[in-house]
Amino acid sequence: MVSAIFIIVVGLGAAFALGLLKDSWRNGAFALTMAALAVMSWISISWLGALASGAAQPTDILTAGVQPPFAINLRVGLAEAGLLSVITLTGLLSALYLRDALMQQGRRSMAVLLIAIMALSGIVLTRDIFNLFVFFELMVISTGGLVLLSDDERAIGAGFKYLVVTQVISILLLVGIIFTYHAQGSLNIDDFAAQPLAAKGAGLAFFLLLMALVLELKPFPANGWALDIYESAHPGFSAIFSAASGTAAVYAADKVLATGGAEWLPLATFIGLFTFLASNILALRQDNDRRLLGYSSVAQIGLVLAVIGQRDILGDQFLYIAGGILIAHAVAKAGLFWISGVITRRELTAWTVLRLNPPLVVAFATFLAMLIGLPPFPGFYAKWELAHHLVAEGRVAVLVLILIGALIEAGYLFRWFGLAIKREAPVARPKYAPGKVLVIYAAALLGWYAGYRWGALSQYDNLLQAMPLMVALGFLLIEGLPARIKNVIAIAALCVWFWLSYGSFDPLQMIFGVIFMIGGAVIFLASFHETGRRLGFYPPAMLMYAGLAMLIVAESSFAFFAAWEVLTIGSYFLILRGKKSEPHALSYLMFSLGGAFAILLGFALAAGGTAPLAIADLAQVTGAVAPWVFVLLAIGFMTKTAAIGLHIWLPGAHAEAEADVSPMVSGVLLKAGLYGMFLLLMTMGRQHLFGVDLTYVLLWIGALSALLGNLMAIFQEDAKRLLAYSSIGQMGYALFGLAMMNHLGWLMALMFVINHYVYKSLLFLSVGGVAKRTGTRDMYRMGGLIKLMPLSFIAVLIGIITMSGVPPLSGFGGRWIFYNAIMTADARLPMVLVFLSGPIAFLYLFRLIHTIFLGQLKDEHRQLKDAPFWILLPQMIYVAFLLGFAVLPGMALRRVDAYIGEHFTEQGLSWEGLTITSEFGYWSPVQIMIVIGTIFTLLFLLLLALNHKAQWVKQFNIVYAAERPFRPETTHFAWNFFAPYRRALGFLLAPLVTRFWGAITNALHETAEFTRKLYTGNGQTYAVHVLVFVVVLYLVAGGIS
Amino acid sequence: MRALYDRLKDRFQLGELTRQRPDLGFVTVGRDHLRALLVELKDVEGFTHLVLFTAVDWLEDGQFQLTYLLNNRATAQDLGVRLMIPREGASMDTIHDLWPTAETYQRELYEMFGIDFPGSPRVDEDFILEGWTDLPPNRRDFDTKEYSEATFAERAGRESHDPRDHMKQKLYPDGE
Amino acid sequence: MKDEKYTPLPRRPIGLDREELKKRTVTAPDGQTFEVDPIRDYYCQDAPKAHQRSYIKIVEDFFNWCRAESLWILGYGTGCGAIEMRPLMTPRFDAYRYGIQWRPTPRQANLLMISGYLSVKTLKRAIRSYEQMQNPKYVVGLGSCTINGGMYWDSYNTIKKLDEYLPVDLYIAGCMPRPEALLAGFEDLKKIIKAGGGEGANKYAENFEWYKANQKSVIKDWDMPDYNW
Amino acid sequence: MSFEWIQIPYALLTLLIVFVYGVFMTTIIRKMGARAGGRYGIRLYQTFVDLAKNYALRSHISHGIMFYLGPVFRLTGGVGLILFVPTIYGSVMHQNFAFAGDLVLALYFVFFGTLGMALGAGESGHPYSAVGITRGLSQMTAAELPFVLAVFAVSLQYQTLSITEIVAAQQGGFLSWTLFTNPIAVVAAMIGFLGTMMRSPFDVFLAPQEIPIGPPTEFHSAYLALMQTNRILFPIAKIVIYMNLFFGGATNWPVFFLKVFLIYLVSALVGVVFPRFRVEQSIRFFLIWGLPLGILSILIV
Amino acid sequence: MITIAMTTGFVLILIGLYGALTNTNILRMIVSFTIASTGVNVVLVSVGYMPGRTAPILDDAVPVGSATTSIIDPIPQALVLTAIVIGLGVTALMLAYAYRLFRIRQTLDISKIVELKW
Repeated sequence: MVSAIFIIVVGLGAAFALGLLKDSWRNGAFALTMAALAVMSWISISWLGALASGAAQPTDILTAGVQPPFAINLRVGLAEAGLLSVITLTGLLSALYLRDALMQQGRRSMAVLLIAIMALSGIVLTRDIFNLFVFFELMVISTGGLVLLSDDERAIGAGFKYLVVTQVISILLLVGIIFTYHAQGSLNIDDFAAQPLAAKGAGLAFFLLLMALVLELKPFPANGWALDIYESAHPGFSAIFSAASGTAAVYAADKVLATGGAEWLPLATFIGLFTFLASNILALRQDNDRRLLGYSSVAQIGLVLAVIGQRDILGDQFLYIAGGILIAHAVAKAGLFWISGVITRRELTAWTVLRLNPPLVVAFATFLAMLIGLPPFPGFYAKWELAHHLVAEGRVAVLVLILIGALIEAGYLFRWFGLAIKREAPVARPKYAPGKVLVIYAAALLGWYAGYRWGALSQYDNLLQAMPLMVALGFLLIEGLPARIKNVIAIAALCVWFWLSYGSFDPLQMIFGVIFMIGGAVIFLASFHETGRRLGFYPPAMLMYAGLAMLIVAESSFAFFAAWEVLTIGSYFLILRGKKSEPHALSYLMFSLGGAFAILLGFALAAGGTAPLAIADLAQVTGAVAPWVFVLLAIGFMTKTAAIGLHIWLPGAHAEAEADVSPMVSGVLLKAGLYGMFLLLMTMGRQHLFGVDLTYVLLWIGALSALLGNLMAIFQEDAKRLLAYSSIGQMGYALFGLAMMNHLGWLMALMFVINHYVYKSLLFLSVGGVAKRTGTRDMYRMGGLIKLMPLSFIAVLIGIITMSGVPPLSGFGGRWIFYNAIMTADARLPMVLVFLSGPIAFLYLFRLIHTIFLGQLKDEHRQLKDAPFWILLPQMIYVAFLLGFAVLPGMALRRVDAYIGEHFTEQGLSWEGLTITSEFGYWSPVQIMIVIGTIFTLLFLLLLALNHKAQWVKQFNIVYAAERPFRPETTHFAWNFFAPYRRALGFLLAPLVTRFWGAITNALHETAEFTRKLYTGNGQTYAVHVLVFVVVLYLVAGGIS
Repeated sequence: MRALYDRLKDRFQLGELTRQRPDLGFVTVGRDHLRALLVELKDVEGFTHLVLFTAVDWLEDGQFQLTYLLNNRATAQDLGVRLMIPREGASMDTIHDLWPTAETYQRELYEMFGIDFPGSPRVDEDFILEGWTDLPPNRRDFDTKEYSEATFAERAGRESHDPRDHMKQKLYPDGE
Repeated sequence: MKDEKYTPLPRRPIGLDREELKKRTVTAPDGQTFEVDPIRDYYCQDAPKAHQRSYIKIVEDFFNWCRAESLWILGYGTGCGAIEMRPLMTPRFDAYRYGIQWRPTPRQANLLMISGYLSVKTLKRAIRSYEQMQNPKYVVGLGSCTINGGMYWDSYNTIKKLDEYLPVDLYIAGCMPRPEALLAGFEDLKKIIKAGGGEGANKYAENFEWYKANQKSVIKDWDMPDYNW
Repeated sequence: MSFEWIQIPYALLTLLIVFVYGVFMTTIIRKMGARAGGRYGIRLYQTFVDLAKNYALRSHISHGIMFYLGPVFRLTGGVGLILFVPTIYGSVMHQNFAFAGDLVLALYFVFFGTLGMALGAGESGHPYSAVGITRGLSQMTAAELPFVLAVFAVSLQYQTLSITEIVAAQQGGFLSWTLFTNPIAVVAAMIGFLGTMMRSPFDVFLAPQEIPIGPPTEFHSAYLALMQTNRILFPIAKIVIYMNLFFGGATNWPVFFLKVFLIYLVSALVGVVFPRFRVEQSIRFFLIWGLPLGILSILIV
Repeated sequence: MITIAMTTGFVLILIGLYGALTNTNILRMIVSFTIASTGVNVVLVSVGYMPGRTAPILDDAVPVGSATTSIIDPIPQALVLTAIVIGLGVTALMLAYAYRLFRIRQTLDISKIVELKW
């Protein structure tokens, strides 16, 4: 094992050696630099490997051969080795990335780079505070040199500002060091820990020392200089500045803080959280990619600092958590800066150019996911553990603030991703330097590897070994195949997975499993319509299905949460594919992540510690915390079912999605939220908060969703939006059924689950097929399509009859169960709303079929054909199923009825013979079908007998007050179809919820706009910020202690 | 009315004022001054309402007489502005920008008299007569009886009388 | 005395040449272009058929009785007779008690009342409404204008003999006939129908060419299919 | 209850009686309207003559499949509604096909005919039809509300959804009728009843003056005849439900005739007295007057 | 003595900082920072000073045996030396920056170099 000091030796030596080379011999110089960096990386990694596997023990390196404090000692432990690996690898990759700039500037720049990496490694290694100062100053000087690598002239100004501020910092640092020394009699960090700070002056000295180190972390608001550097420096260097420098500085702060004892931790927490939140808010207003990344870097380092502030409670998990966040940040941020280097323009929309190179998009997505802590990256595990530790120790406020910050961060990062994916891309594919691109891929791979390692280290299952996820990720590898082959594989994967796992399902899981997997496979049939390669469709789709698959079988809260996030991400990417779906996908993601964070908090509260929590154990949660767990989980699940108040993402997301994606995200995805609600209510049952029965609140929410969702649906001109709003209403019904907390209520909810999957998928597919043919989704632009698209018409007809609950189709079954269920429910007022919303559904459903298929056919549609075969095929399957299910609802519901009977003993249904009997009434689907069918047939025959010679006329052969129509457009009554209803009830449509969320985001943006004026760009102002920051914190800290 | 006439007479070179009633008068004006006069009457003198715009066929003189009848609601006065235009190639400036209703009158005159109003909206569209192909029917050289006999089927056995003679005959068969 | 010097002013194209009825080229959503011929594509072109009484006589008599006792008038007024018909609905005359009702749509009406003079323009609408009614259907002409032109005998724009253009079942003379005369006329019409004489629709279908020629000879801007279904 | 073949002729018999009675009722009500206006009114056999004439018209046109099927849907809705509800309490003959479903079936089957009719009218392509449909549907959704709430109140009151059992619970003197045991629900239901009877003041969607006759504008001859048949049957079917739920049902035909007549009379009397509401006015009427009563009725049960 | 030296040092630091934060001329700022770092150095030295002792140089005047009682704390001295060196480096770098800044911006006014902000 090579001593770690050789990292410094090699760096320094090579830097000096470079000075001896001829200036013109640049290739050689670069080779030397790379070699030195490679050696440094190898040493770091070999230490990391050895320490992680237990082959080596943490080692002290005594530089002068004597024990400290008489000489400087370096230390290599697991943490050091890991961070060294990050720093040296970043250096190595960045050097490769910077090749052109370095070759142009010559050996001096290479030497400076080596010095920088060496200094950063030194910061990590050293245990001596003055040595720390020296390495810091080396870092400053080398940073000052490397900033000049940039092509951007503004970098010189930024570099100078940096130097000004570092002068101030070094004054603080030196004064702090010397007085610490004075108080402790030692410069060795390990000695501080041994004897706690007693003297009063020592406190101030330590404060100054700590402040100097913290200031290196660019805390808000004393960080204007750093942002200017991020914005103007060469991205290759910015990667080092963000990933390596940040890492080293964090570790230095951690080292010193560790000695200061627990009383300093709240200060670190405060600074960290403040920086994390403020920087994320400020980043909202950025439109320069590098400056945005700068804000994000600052925020992430702040988060790490906040985590360091929790080290007193994290125990032996500290390294795992802080390291996870730090490494995720380092890899991601370095990768993002590197990507920004291959993009020529600086506004965020310039990233659209990535689309011409799909692997880079995958890398981009990888980095974003890592930053936000999505599975399966290290940040995800770290977030989970952190949450549980924080909750276990009662630091819920810290957790909430962290989650809010993370949500804001996800907001601007994914807004950026949306811009890059959806805005207009340049046509010409730019030439990327292969070296640079390779570096980016290397970073992405490292990210996945880190995810794998963290998964392996986790006390839970390694997500990257979960079969569904692996299959989904496998689709990334076969992305080059034609879409139809991939589609076959996707269908096969869903079916095989279902076949492998259905044996262990209970009836509830069975119903959801069939909908998720088999239902998903049926929807995939429609995807056969797409030809070509259809890039970027299958990985997200399969990711979503993987999440769903994992969700059903999840038994622990961790598995459930991981699956939840996986399906959220997959569906986000899927929704984002729609033509105009950029803002809607973003708001979907924001609500979903917000919901996911609520779930995380809820699970953490329920677990009450760090031990894994089985979902079934939710039932054991009692006491004051139980209702809060219920509330948080319910909110989380309701973001997916789009309960009113949390619904504003849904219409756009579902409407703008592609023809075959809409049924996936509506028919299938919404059920994930219901599945969660089922589990929640099944385990936790009724909970009371402030004396209010929470299921009663849910009852109201469900009823309001049903009413307002339906009401909004009837005023939509866009067919898919109409269906989307109707989904809100339908989910409201299901929620209402669940919240009734009785046998039939749940049965009705399940009936809705099945029915809604079928008819909403059916309708979305038909409408999607029609929209494909007509080229519009505005219903008033269609009309009279029944003769041209008879199969689509039949599909929609069956769909709306089912949905409106008109006998004899299966929707009526849902209504019948509903009536029986409410007979015993306690709450009667919310039922009024449900009663009101029922007929309203009829209005929009009729509008759907009328304005599209009936009325006047338009000129340009005269030669349309019916929807494509592959889009019709699943529709016909659904139609067949609906007809069958109408006659024999028992085939699905009987077993479920029995299963629910285990939870509610009262009030089952009797399934004897052809008649289904409840305590209150009875219902005989077969007989209804026969009676109605017979009457209908007889009357039809009568009409035929009277009227078989009818003259078939064309569309303008109508009585028109003795006049005649000239254009179908002016004869088709379709726009603002329910105008009288709007006059009577339009006041209910005031967009209060949209305004509410809009006000929140506006407020955040305004705050950011106002606050960022702090950063005047003047170096002196920045220096003043630093001083004021120190003084204010001193006062605050004094106040705290 | 007289005061109004005196105010405007010289500026617009009006012809004589003919007063049919205290509140109804007619003036004649040259084509050059017509538009200016109408604008003045509408915007300054308060004649805001175009009551009627019609024509009379002076076949023998080879002229059409146009009459713009304006109404002042505040003073309850009507003023007709008269104008002669040649019958051959009859054409007149449109005033639909002053009174949108004039558009309709102009369509009527176009169809019934064959007076053109270049620039008037929809002036060449069918107005009352759909598919009329003959002479404009309100021109006096159009013989409506001849046209009617040639075009519409008649029921045999119909007798037509001169109303005056017929009634005289009927009421006073003795010839007194 | 025709004015030789008059040159017709330009008119917009009329009849089947009018802008809205010309063939137009349309671009489908998928980018294909094709031609739409409004008259052919938007209107049924079939000629009317005569419907023979296919029932045995007693049934036909029963139906004729029903038809006679259930006269549904199209609420359509031309000329001054429209005013004379309104009192029939009032308590004073109350035509309902004779099985007479007004329907607002020709689809459901059986009886077309031409209640006064018919200008060419109105004739077009009357023909259209008549053709949109269902067989069997009846036409009654009111007043001397429909019989021989009445006071409009020399008008340039008014037809003088209704039965040239529509199969009239009954004329009620007068200028205008009073409501009492109308009631008497309805009773006469009922007798005609009950006797099996109300076959105007069949007459119209059988002599379709003749009626059309007559109609087109006065309607110069024929801009509809030959039969308005 | 289960099915036996003999029920088919029994049901047909019920249908026949209801049809004849319905023709008679329609005529009587129209005559009453005429008398209120000072007219003599139509003849007693007029409704039947009109119906026969329309069935016997010789020519027909069709705008498409749904146009053709619309009236069939409509009449199926009416006939089905009669057959799914027991007509005479305690009579084996006139239980019809009530074994197939309970009150909920009757409530929802009402929509069957409405939907089919609306589809048929829609395919005619006539804008007035579409205007009529939007008005009709808008008003119907609001009018159904107090009725549904009242129905729910009644089923809560008797703890059953079976119509037969609800009628059974009201036997034994007229004081045990819902009308007297739960008057608020009955008032709410009657407000809803006015709204669904297509009579003034809630007949704007037929609006013969403004838009010729609303949804059925294009329907004629046999189509119209089917719809007229439904207009004869459907109100009776609806009134039968009301009678069963709120007015103690009927144990024999004379009581049936009387009760149906009296209930029909309510809407006829209101109709001849009040002028017509616009659609949004009638929606507001139901929400302001019907809805609170409905809510009150389910709260106090 | 120590107090005077330390006070002097801190006063120098404050003067330096004041100068650096109020002068907009870059060169003046650099000079001010030099003053401040001098002050820091004085503070460093004064912390290590012990009255009546001599410099920590082991030569004839200070024998090794008595060194622990007769010399002042050598560590601050070493620190000062290092700090001076580093300060020199940083100052040189700042001057180099000032030179390049002037070349491209034709100004030494730091308040005008604000193109990067917000």
